[in-house]
Amino acid sequence: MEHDKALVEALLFAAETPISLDRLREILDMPKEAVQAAVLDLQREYQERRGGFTLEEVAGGFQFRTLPEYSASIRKMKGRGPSSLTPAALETLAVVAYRQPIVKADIDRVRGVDAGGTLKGLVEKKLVRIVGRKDVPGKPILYGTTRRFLEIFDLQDLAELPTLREFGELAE
Amino acid sequence: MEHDKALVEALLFAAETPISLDRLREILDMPKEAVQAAVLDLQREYQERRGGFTLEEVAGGFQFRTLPEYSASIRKMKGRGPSSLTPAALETLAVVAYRQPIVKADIDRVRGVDAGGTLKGLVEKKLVRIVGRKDVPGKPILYGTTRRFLEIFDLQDLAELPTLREFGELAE
Amino acid sequence: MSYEVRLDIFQGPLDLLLYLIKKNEIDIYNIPIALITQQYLETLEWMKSLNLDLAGEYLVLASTLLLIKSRMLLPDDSPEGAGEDETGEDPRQDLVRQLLEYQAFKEAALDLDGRPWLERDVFKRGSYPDLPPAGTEEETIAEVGIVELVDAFRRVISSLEKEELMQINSEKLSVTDRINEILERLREAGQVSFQELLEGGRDRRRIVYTFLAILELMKLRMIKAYQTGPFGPIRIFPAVEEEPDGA
Repeated sequence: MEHDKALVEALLFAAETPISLDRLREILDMPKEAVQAAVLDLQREYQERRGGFTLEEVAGGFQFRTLPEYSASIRKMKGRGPSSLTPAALETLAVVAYRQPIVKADIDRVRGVDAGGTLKGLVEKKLVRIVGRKDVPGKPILYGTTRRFLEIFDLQDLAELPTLREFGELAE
Repeated sequence: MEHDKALVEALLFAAETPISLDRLREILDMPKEAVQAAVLDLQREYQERRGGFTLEEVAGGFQFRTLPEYSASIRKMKGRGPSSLTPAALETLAVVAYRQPIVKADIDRVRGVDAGGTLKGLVEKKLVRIVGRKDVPGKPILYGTTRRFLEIFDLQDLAELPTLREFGELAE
Repeated sequence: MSYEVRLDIFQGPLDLLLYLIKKNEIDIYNIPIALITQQYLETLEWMKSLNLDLAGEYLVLASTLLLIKSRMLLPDDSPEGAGEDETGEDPRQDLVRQLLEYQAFKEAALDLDGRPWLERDVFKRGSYPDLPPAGTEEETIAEVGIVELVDAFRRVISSLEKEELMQINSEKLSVTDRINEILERLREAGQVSFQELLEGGRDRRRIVYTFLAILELMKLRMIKAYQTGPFGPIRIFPAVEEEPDGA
């Protein structure tokens, strides 16, 4: 394999989190085009090879990830059950993801229940974070999703979330 | 790629430690010969490919590892590695953040222990800085948080720090 | 009670209502409010009979349903089941909108659940042999977040007075932001005028905070203010020379 491509592969392999083209360029002091060519080349190669893992684009960067079809065996190896969120936590997460920045009162209103507990759990899991305060009396805290949210849910960015089903119109 | 080989590859990739043939056989419920063939096949493939990493036999098992020639770039990418704050340091930091500008004697009083060591560490990490001296007898040093503190905790400004009441309400 | 319902499957009153609508194969835009209200109340009774803790929100929605039902019985409103009135507003409108909105997010939550989650469906590289540190790079701080910080603070002051706990509010923190800015400017320029400090902010709150910050700094005796005559500009100086960082 060509040296630059192998070098890029080594970095992608060693990185703990998805790594962006800009970051690769910065570390390697290579032209952006060369970095991009190497990454896309690797991505294609792993795709065609159909091995145990592929190079995925996620959270604004690239990361090697195993294919979903091998999850059962990997979980068995790691000795843990599937990590999961409760349906309530997932609902709260969905509201935050689509409506961010959002205050807790609006999450409560949409879900029809107090979302405090689930919200706190999501903040602790680093899926949701405080992004600021709303400039209204009381200055309530605004919440948004984190980069980790994108990483965990395999999203490149928030725009990749599927469109929410329309509900604004009451037309038949 | 053949299914068994891809599955073995996924396991080797996702494993936390070098993984032995016996362990693979146990997880996959496959004959030892088949596991061994898959592993050796993978090892040969990565060797011939001459990419950024290869499958190495270490500590009685197998593990993907980057080639030594790329270690300089990888070290550059990883920097010095994250060093975490001790609970004591985090407490001192929290007191400074919420009560700044504050003199050391007041930090000691709130925490009930001498905060000298942790405070010095936080100044070295550039999370806390000297903001001035209180114009009282002895002119004690006043401490406050830095811009870097805001960056690390992902805050626009200190006003974004949640109040304890707000944080408490989340849990109810 | 014949409903085959497991209560822990409901995420709240809206969820229960959606379930009843689906179960009865009802058009969500034209909910037969009497029927649904009856079934909703029966379900609540049944939940109570099982000694399940009913969150207050379930009762709030029950009263909303009863209110809508009574409004639909008023002669001026369109009869139940007739959909929207030509002129008046359908009393069910707000509830339907809320249900549709909730339903959309419920589906979005299912979409999220169906994605290939990291560490559930897909996995990143498991481990990497530790490398010796490069030494030259700036040290990074491991993942600590606001939650850890607040928890730490709470831990520290848990033994202190509750009153002290309540003192922390965003107003004080805003003042502290301004204090830091003023100190920053003094460090750079050596002195700054009162006017200059107040000019930066357009909104009133910022001006108030700046003023409070100046008062606080004077109280701490960290700054000194001088005026060059009855109506002259007020100039602010650091009260004491500070030591360089890290000293």
